[in-house]
Amino acid sequence: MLEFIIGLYEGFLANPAVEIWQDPAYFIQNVAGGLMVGILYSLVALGYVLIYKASGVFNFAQPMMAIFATLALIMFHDKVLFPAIGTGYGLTIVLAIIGSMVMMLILALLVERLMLRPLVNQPEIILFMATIGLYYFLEGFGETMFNKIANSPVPMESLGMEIGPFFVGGVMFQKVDATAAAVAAVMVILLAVMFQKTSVGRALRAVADDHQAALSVGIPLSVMWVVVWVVAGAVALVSGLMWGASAGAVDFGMVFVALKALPVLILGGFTSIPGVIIGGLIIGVGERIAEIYWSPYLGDSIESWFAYILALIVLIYRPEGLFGEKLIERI
Amino acid sequence: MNATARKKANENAETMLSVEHVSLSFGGVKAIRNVSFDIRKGEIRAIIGPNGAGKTSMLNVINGFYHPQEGTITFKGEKRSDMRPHIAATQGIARTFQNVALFKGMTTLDNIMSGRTLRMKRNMFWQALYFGPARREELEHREYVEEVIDFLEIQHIRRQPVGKLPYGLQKRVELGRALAMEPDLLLLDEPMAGMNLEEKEDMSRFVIDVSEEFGTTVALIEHDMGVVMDLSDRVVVLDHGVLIADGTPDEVQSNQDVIDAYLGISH
Amino acid sequence: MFYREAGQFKASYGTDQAIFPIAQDKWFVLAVVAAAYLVVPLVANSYWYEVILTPVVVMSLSALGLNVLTGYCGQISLGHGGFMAVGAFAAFKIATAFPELNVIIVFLISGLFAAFAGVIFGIPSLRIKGFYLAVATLASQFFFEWWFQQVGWFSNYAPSGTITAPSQEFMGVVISGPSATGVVKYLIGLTFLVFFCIVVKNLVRSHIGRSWMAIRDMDIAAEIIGIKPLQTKLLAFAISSYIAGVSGALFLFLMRISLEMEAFDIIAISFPVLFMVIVGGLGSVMGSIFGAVFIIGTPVFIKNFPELTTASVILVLAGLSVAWLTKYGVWRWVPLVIGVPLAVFVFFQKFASNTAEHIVLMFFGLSIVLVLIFEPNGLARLWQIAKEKFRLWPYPY
Amino acid sequence: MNIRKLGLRILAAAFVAVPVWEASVTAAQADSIFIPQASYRTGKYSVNGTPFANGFDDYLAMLNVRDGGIEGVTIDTEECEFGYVTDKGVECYERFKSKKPVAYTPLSTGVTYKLVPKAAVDKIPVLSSGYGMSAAADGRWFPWVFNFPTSYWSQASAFVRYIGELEGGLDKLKGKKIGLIFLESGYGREPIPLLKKLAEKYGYEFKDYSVPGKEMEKQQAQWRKIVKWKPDYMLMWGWGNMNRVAIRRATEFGFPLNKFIGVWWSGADSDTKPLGKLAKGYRAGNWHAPDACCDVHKDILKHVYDKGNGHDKAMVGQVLYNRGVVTAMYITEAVRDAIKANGGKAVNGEQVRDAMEKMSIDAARLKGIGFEGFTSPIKVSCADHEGSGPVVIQEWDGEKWVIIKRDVKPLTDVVRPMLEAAAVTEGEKLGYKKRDNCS
Repeated sequence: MLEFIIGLYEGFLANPAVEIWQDPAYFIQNVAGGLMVGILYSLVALGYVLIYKASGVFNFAQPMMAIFATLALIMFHDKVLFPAIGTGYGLTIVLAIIGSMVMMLILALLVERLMLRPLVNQPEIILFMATIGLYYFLEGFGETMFNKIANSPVPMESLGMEIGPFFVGGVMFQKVDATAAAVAAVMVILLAVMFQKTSVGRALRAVADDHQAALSVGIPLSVMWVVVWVVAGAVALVSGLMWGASAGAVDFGMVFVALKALPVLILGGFTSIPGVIIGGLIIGVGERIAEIYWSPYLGDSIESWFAYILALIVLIYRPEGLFGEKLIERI
Repeated sequence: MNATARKKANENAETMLSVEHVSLSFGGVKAIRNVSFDIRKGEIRAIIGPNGAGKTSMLNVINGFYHPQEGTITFKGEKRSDMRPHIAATQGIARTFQNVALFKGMTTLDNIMSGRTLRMKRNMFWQALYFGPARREELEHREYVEEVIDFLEIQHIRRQPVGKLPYGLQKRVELGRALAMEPDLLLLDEPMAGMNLEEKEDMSRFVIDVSEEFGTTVALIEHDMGVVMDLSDRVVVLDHGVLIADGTPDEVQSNQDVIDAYLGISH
Repeated sequence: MFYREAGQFKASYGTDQAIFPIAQDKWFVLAVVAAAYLVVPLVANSYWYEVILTPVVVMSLSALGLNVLTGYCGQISLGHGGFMAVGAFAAFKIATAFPELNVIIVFLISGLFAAFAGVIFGIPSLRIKGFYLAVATLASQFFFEWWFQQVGWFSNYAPSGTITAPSQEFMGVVISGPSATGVVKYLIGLTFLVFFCIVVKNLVRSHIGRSWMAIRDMDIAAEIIGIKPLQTKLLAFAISSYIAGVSGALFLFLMRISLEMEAFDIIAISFPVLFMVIVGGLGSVMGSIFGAVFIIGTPVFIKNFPELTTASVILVLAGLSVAWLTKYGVWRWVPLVIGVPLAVFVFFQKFASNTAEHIVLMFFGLSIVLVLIFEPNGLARLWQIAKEKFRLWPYPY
Repeated sequence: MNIRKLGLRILAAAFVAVPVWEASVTAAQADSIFIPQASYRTGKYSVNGTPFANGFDDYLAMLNVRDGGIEGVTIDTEECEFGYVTDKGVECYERFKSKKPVAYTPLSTGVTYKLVPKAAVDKIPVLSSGYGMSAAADGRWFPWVFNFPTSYWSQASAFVRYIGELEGGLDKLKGKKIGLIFLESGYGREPIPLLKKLAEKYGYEFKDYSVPGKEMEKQQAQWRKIVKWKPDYMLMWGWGNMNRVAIRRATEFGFPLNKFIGVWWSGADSDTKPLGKLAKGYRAGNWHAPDACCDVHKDILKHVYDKGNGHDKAMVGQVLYNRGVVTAMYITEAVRDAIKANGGKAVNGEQVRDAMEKMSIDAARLKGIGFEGFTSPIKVSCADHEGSGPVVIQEWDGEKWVIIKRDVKPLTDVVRPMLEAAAVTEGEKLGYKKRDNCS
């Protein structure tokens, strides 16, 4: 028993501390790397938050939307990669982005009309299940449509992105990651401005608070839903592009990244945009540090579950997440 | 037994519950400030006051749902300042809610049967087999529940899911669930809110019958002053979390503070 | 005609509290169970055993377990695959450590380990609710996935981490392992399913089940009538994971024979089982079985008849459009004029295998959305409505 | 009875009729042989599965057009999509079973494990070329399962031999560091015991780094650790997009790609093509040509694509396309042997199995069937179902795969005893007895 406790102490505290002390540069490298991955998590989680805020739907199909939007962009833009098949349309990048967004708009319209509207006032779990249905549908539909271009690289040059490392004070960063961080920052600022300053944003906040009340003051609920699904589609496109750039190509395996966005989501609180950013950074750094310093004691690849346990422990202390609104139970 | 006779009988009855110097606040908002009163065994005690007076908060404190920052509550001689609702239930406190808090997915019968949970002892292995003692126990309790159903005259909705019942019936089912617990103290939070005259009369009758037939002590919150004056033995008046009057209906009715509070004269 | 309850009077509360208060229901269910035992083994071939019957039986049991937790106690769980894995690996370890122990007993014991795991991971449910809890249950899923892969002891140090159900004979019949026949495996699974259906049905009509449903419908009110939230939820977690554990053991011993941890993946198990519960009907024992039949059966059906399915969907869509376009006079028939030849054309196509699979995915997704839209209470509710109709037949009301 | 009810009844009847219908189809086709194809053109590994399925199907189609089948017996084939999901793979096997297939290629390790016990009962030989259960190499324990030309263990040992050659001899491995990055799964863990054993023998240091299936897209933590350890060589047992991301991370973290060698499931066009020049220098194992090198490709183009059939011309000659072709060739050659041995009629699974056990394809025969320069000769025996074939090392030159080293032989002296020991364990798990008619 004593040995076990000593083992715990050494494995979790003493050895990592010694290691960090001996090689602080390595520690800083890892923290920086974790932050970069965290930003990417936040981008994915952002899409969930938007839709949940405005329609109370936990949209499980968000990652599929990301893949869908990104592959659509590649399909519209690319013509060099598969000339023999002639899939690509070879449009300029701006037109390709517009094309991709038009597809997301059509998707949003269809989802609103055929799925959300008939399911209005159903419990959240039912809506959640419906989005899993949507997930399967998009998977089948997307695979039929983009069969030939799955696993294509993101058009980096057209988007003005570069590959390669750069150094800040001896710490190595990847240019792709830095771009992603910058884009994420811009997205968050844009969304904050949109929510706080525009009339659409005010309407969305009203809808988020109470569907019925929003309807009664004349806010067109269905229009708002379409708007928010399109905005979420834009976030999906950006996150898909960033992950694709980081991983080298876009393919259907990317849905697993989205599973990691879930602990980010509950850590930050389902409804808070700053929450998911902070949550993403915490998860990104936390799981990296755990993987590097605790895996000698616990075993390899603890990062596959660490984020969830971390979120679980935080939730036990704050059941509504770090930034979520505290619910006062009334009877 | 008529009302006056009952009052006489109660005057010397022992105290069942006493609330002493209770204060409760949420963040900066003070819901209850230094309130003390008592409830005697067998009486019908009303708690009245304008909206936001802290009546429901008071009931929540009594059955352990809210934890007061100051003060103590003594129930059947046991003093406590902090407890969980299910412990209050084991001690014999039952209640109903302002907005009906029934189990919407279950039938009337199951809702009332669920009031018997505390009295059912057979463990899950017997239950899994539904055999022998477990079955016998279930049937015994069913019999009691049927008595409650008969008493409340809701036989016809026995098998219906309560979510689909009209409001008045839901209130009755909720009362039934509380009665099924065979409580010593029954807390009723606006049992007649939103009812028409006929339903109110029915409900008043049930409350009086509960008190007389089952001997249950009742504390109720009600807005309809007529009902309160007819039903209750003693009345507590709260306003902005402060106790402003405590006494028989007649005493309270003539209290100047009470009249001011109801007419909205600022202090 | 035959479905009338008139004339059946209950003389005691005992008969009124029976599982099937209506005699026809009882006889119907008994007939179905008898057919499952007697008729199915006479007609089924190995395709049916391997692809439909055994999976349906095992996954129904798993869905029944999740239904206890999610349907009756209202706690959403996405970590069901993790608890099944605990059962499977426990059964494997016990069966290889004590080869002479009857596997039926092994299955029942292995459930206890899963129940223990369920209780541990159920503790946070006291404070965490709704989706927060759903995501938190993923922690158990991913932790077990990692643990069973990482620790070689669980797979008896097989280099590939693959575990194989050992063979065992009982009264001259091979009841487990690679050489057990389809019919034996199916019958064992069916017996477990029937047994646990009865157990769960008995539990949910007792005070334990009422406590679960009370917690599900309104946890605050439940606490006020004296139900202890933590104990009630943990009991639900324990029983749910116990059944999950047993079904996990059956999954290994009857369905897969040999598997690695990936078989209990969230995509492979946890989501489909949640589907079964929701599509079948939350809070319904029968619903768990309906859900399993639907979720396992639909893709198999579409895969066997992709052209037929597509053609019928086109026809249905065309028909719906006609109804929808009533105000356009003669023009409303346009969808049908296009749809019928298209459907006929599609019917005589031969789809490529991957096209068929894409159709499976799309229709599967669509059918889930449709079921949710048209009957959010699940297939079990449809079954009840059908019974209602049949009871009144031939009168509409 | 209204139309809706009629429709429902027809559906119900059809559903019940599945097995009956399958059986009737079988009865109609007695004068051809049935080679089923499980394929995964969908799902998360579709990028890998599609070229393989194309190659397999094209080769069979070409044989039917060019030679009218095998020795005049028409090849009947059908694809079954399983999306790399084990349950669906089993469904495919059960669907095909009634049509009496002469051999079965499960195409996933999960399905292979599930089919190993079934194959013997149903008398269908299972060929898992380059994947599946290593222990099946011992034919004395697993008469119905084949994994020639080479098992994972043989391949891993060939990599060690190759690294030794690069360093100037196996004895120079002492003190070197060799790491393995692998997909956290049964498949990924497979080479670890062997590499550990060789580490003892040759004195190199060995460490492994697992990548869980859901973390494939990241891998930063693993590569951070790898770079810190500073290995001389890295091996990879990856699959799907893990390969691409691993190569990408290796470049990001500055690990030299020409010291990074992947298993043959980590060396496909789809792994490197999206990275283009970035992946230049990355190496991978293989057992056949990585390009449209040979006569068989010309025949496929001529007899299939030029007639407007076929799947996707751009894929002809890709690494996994060729793997599909070579796997199909193993089966058709075994069938050819079986037909010859049984007097030129359609054959059954049992006869094909016997032929597989005696299969020997030498250079001349390869040339005769258009596979000269495509793959190495192969010889299978009753005891040796693996063949211990040599491994080819290929390198990505920025645009295409080129072979840089041929005929790297496995370290059979170490591998074979381990394979035989594993066969005992695996065989006993299934309750098998060792055959003694293999001498």
